[in-house]
Amino acid sequence: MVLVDRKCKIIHHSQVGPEVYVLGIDAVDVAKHALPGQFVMIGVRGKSAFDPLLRRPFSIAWTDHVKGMIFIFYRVVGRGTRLLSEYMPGTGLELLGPLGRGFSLEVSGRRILVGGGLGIAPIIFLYKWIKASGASATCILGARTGDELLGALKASDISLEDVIITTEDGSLGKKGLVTGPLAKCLDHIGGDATIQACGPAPMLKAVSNLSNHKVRLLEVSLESYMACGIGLCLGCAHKKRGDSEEYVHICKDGPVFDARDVVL
Amino acid sequence: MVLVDRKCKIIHHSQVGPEVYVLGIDAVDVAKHALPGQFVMIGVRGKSAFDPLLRRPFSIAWTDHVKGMIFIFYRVVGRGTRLLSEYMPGTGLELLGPLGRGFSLEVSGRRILVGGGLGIAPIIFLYKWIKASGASATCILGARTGDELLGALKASDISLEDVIITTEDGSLGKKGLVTGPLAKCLDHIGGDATIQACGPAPMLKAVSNLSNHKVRLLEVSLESYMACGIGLCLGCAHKKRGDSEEYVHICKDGPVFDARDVVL
Amino acid sequence: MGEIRELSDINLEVSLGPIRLKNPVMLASGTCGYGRELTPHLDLNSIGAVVVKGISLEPRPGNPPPRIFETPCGLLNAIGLENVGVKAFLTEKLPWLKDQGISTVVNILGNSVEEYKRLCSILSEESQSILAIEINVSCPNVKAGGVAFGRTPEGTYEVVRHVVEVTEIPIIVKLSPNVTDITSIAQAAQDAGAHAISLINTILAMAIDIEKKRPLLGNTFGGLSGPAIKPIALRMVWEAHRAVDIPVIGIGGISTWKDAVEFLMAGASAIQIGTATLVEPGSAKKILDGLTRFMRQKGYREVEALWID
Amino acid sequence: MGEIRELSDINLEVSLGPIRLKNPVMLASGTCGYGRELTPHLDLNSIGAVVVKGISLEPRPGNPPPRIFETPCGLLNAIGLENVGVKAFLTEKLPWLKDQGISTVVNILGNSVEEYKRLCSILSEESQSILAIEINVSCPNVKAGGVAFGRTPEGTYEVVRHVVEVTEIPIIVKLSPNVTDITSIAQAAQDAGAHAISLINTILAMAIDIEKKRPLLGNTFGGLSGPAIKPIALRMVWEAHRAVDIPVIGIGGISTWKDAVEFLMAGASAIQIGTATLVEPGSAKKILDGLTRFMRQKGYREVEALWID
Ligand SMILES: Cc1cc2nc3c(=O)[nH]c(=O)nc-3n(C[C@H](O)[C@H](O)[C@H](O)COP(=O)(O)OP(=O)(O)OC[C@H]3O[C@@H](n4cnc5c(N)ncnc54)[C@H](O)[C@@H]3O)c2cc1C
Ligand SMILES: Cc1cc2nc3c(=O)[nH]c(=O)nc-3n(C[C@H](O)[C@H](O)[C@H](O)COP(=O)(O)OP(=O)(O)OC[C@H]3O[C@@H](n4cnc5c(N)ncnc54)[C@H](O)[C@@H]3O)c2cc1C
Ligand SMILES: Cc1cc2nc3c(=O)[nH]c(=O)nc-3n(C[C@H](O)[C@H](O)[C@H](O)COP(=O)(O)O)c2cc1C
Ligand SMILES: Cc1cc2nc3c(=O)[nH]c(=O)nc-3n(C[C@H](O)[C@H](O)[C@H](O)COP(=O)(O)O)c2cc1C
Ligand code: FES
Ligand code: FES
Repeated sequence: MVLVDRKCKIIHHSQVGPEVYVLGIDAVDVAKHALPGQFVMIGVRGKSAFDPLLRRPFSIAWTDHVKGMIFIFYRVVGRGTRLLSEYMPGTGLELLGPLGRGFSLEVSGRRILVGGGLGIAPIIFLYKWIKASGASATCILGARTGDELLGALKASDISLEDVIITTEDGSLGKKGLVTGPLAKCLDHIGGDATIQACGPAPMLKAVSNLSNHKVRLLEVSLESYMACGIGLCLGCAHKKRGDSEEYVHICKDGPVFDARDVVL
Repeated sequence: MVLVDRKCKIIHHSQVGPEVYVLGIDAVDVAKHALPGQFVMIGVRGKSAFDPLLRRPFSIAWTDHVKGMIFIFYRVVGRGTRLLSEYMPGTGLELLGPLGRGFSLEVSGRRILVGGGLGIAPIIFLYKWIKASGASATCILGARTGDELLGALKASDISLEDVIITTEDGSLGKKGLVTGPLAKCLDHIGGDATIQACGPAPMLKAVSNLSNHKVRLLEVSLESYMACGIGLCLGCAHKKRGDSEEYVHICKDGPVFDARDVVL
Repeated sequence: MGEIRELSDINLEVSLGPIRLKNPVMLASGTCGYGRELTPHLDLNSIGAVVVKGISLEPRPGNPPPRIFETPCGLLNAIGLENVGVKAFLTEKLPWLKDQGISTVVNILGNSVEEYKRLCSILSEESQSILAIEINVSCPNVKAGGVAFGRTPEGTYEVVRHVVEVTEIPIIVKLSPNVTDITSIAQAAQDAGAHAISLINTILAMAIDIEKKRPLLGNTFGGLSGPAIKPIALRMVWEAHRAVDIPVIGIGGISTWKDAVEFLMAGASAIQIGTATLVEPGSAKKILDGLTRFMRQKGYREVEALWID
Repeated sequence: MGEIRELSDINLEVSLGPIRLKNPVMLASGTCGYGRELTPHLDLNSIGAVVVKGISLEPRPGNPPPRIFETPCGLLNAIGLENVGVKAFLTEKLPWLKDQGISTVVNILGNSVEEYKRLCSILSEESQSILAIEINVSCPNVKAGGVAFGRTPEGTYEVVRHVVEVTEIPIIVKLSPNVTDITSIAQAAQDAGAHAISLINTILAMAIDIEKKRPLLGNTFGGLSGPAIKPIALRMVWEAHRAVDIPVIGIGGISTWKDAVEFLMAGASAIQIGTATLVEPGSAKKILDGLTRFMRQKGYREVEALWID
């Protein structure tokens, strides 16, 4: 297991949509060992400041083995991501990763990937991985507006033709939510399919409701506040499915879970 | 009284010596109204961070009325100045100023200015002011090494010939402390001279000891930790001379004081 | 929640018992001088009230420097309650506040119950110009061997019971956070007849100068304020509000309008801005504006509608 | 002061009563798991000791999420003392620590004196592999209506007196900072026979989600840690050291070697690193290295030479 904790340089940093950025970081060993669904913890504070205190978790959106880089997509939502958006290429960021357990890579039967919002990041990584291995998958990506998706797809070199796109305002692809195309897909398949999904909680719940009993496996990537990202603090608890009061820890047991194991 | 509190842009930022920087800020109204010896409080933290919490006080080193800019010299000594040193031109900094009571501008008789370390900043402003008004003054500037002074003098457009320079290592000007040339000066003058000085506490004390009874007026610019810079917190207390336990407040009553009024 | 229904008829006025404020944003004692120093930066008539620097019977020189030091997201201070004394306050400071029509709360401190009583009697002569008296009970109680009145329910009760007897001016009791159980102190203040309580004062703390190998502040100990203490202050406000019926004024690390909303939701009826004013003198106005916008957008018609039950 | 006289013969070993540490840097409970999770980042044999996550008699699931939230320079947590229980600890966690030869301190918690006693008895079976037991007295005392043992001298005394009777393993009492007077609590621990005290545990605090209008943490209240609380913790360590004769372990917001030096100068004999490890898992080593360098440069030959008298 390779696990890096060091300062890594920003090589590429650009805005790809409203408040959405792509960040390319020089981290050859992370690039080499990262698996789809894994994440990194990134320090966002200035060199000699203590605030914001915690590192922020971001999914790896893809890696570039040749350049030895990893890429993440992020949206500016609060203090940390705002600070992050201001760093220039050349700046060093504290990087810890790759972390967590990613998506199942070998699956039998048909495969459907679903990503919503910034949840497209690990789905893009997974999709690229599958394609590179010569396999195939249906990939459904959703966003509120086309703006949010276009730049991200371009940056990650994914052709609009290869994926199914939905936008809430209909400005790109089909108007509506990812569950629309997903429902259609599910009508046409047998029970031996796998769905692998990442996105906001309501989306994951909807995907789970839709696919109930219709697929062999639904894997979902979850989020929670994290302090350490490596199993030290037990802060990232998420309720297990079942009657007993038990928790999984997203950073260590996940972030990707079999949907049957966790409450959505 | 003009008093600005707003975000102002960095126009110029460069290193002029070991850990010493010159910063040029776009602040036309401050430039217009600032007087030698006054200072500004500058916010050093990132946009959405709370740390470092307090603004930092810096003397105005000179102003440029045409460009509407003020300049400061600073040395990287801790967290705040380190952060400051990383900001690029174009960045906005919270600026509050001009603040405090500066040096006496009209003085009769001979005039000697003494600046040591980064205490050269307000002395340079004062020197430029005097020259611009057609008057004259002897200006003694000291530093540990020539490196520390050369860049600063160049940046502020002061000719090496016009001032007396001392360095502790002898790499520029006379080897030794500012008190060397000052003592010589004092030997040749009557009692109607004024000394105006800024520098580390031991230097001010030495200057005061030397000039005791020999000059009409010794003005010193003092430093202390400051929270507000405008008289709200009473944090910047400095002991008054005399037996009673009384304090002046450096930000409001100073930073420039008649040396007879304060304990050095 | 997410919906936006702009309201033009929101009411920002609050009543703290007999104390009426045009809005819930006040300036905390010791961080706004005697008001005047702030005028280039803030229209003092636009905010709820100004709590002036703590006043004692006699002028006090304050502590030897260093008096302040920055800590992570915090400010450590040991000003030592430097102030001009009540006489000079009444002749030199209050008239200006009165002329400007500024809602003025006078913060007071003493080393004995007697001192608090005398201060209140003296201030009563100007009861027309004083909106309320805020009792700082974090000061050393000379009789009790230097332990602050505010660190025991008994000490708090003792001071408050006596001052309410000698003045008609409404009394706010400012609580010390350096206690095991803030609720018992809050109750003591209420039982003794306080009209409102405000909390928190600074938290006892220190810093060490490792080069000089000695405490950094001239006074060894200081009080911690600023964003660092906000989560602690918020918890105490939440607890105190649930323990008493009198209004609670929330103080401690409020730097943004969001912080102000948190304190009001915790059960405060008003808030005070302290360290934020030192860092940015116009903070109070920004906070008031942000709070107003938030209440409009979310459809909160009055301040106490923000309370979490 | 300024002079530099590199020493090669400095002694970093410290004795906390019967507890010997190769150096004064320990990892704080709840921030280093059961040790193993940290091994990719830190050589656990290079530091003084590892204090494992608090252990109770039975496994505990912990609190509902959210359990953690960032505050200015601080971390708010309400993990709810999730742990595997003492049985699983002894069979699944301790053997690894023992195999590696890691100096292990076991942090324990209970809701009654009886629980603390039973825990200590059970741990005594492994007294060879346990350097010390650290008693977390910040837990609710079921008998005293939920008020933590550690918030009164009596409660503290009660727990400690009983546990020292049932075990030969040295006892460290970890003090709660949520008290009026830390010195009386420290003295109670000493009087009851504690071998050392450690402080501070987290400070009771909270945050509110203003969009949802409810407390942010699943548990309403949480404990504040991190750089924000350092000045408070330092003050309490200073006070406690001056109140007792037993060794003091300093905890609270230590993030840099300079912070560590401050605590040691305040009178701590050792320190624990908590939140800093969460932010940067290798922190303890950096702090130890910085401390060592500082002691060399300044000519401090042993840790307690740093104390300010
Ligand atoms: C495994 C994982 C992968 C993620 N991948 C991505 C990604 O690829 N792209 C992306 O834009 N975002 C991703 N997120 C969410 C991202 O971590 C948050 O948007 C980010 O932490 C917000 O930080 P902030 O300082 O801007 O927000 P603030 O709200 O100011 O942050 C305050 C605190 O809350 C935490 N926080 C706030 N929102 C979230 C959230 N949604 N999840 C976890 N912690 C949060 C922050 O980390 C911080 O500790 C991921 C989260 C997890 C757990
Ligand atoms: C009126 C005045 C004018 C000054 N002019 C200049 C100048 O022109 N150029 C220059 O380089 N420096 C000047 N200083 C000193 C400058 O303010 C400090 O070097 C700076 O604040 C250090 O900040 P820091 O965060 O890097 O240091 P840190 O040590 O990390 O700062 C911690 C805290 O201590 C305060 N502090 C530390 N050193 C000083 C100091 N010497 N004086 C006041 N506060 C201090 C900081 O402001 C901050 O609040 C001046 C100080 C005053 C009071
Ligand atoms: C420099 C300074 C001076 C203070 N002086 C007083 C005072 O005289 N009387 C008082 O009751 N509180 C005083 N306080 C406490 C503040 O009023 C306030 O309770 C505390 O700082 C917490 O709020 P904050 O975090 O917003 O600053 C002072 C605080 C600071 C920072
Ligand atoms: C996530 C988390 C979990 C903690 N769990 C425990 C615990 O189980 N037992 C205990 O005594 N202290 C626990 N603590 C308190 C720490 O050991 C330490 O006393 C406190 O965090 C202050 O130190 P710091 O500021 O360096 O983190 C925990 C702290 C954190 C942040
Ligand atoms: S984030 Fe710390 S255990 Fe998961
Ligand atoms: S710095 Fe606040 S009064 Fe001078």
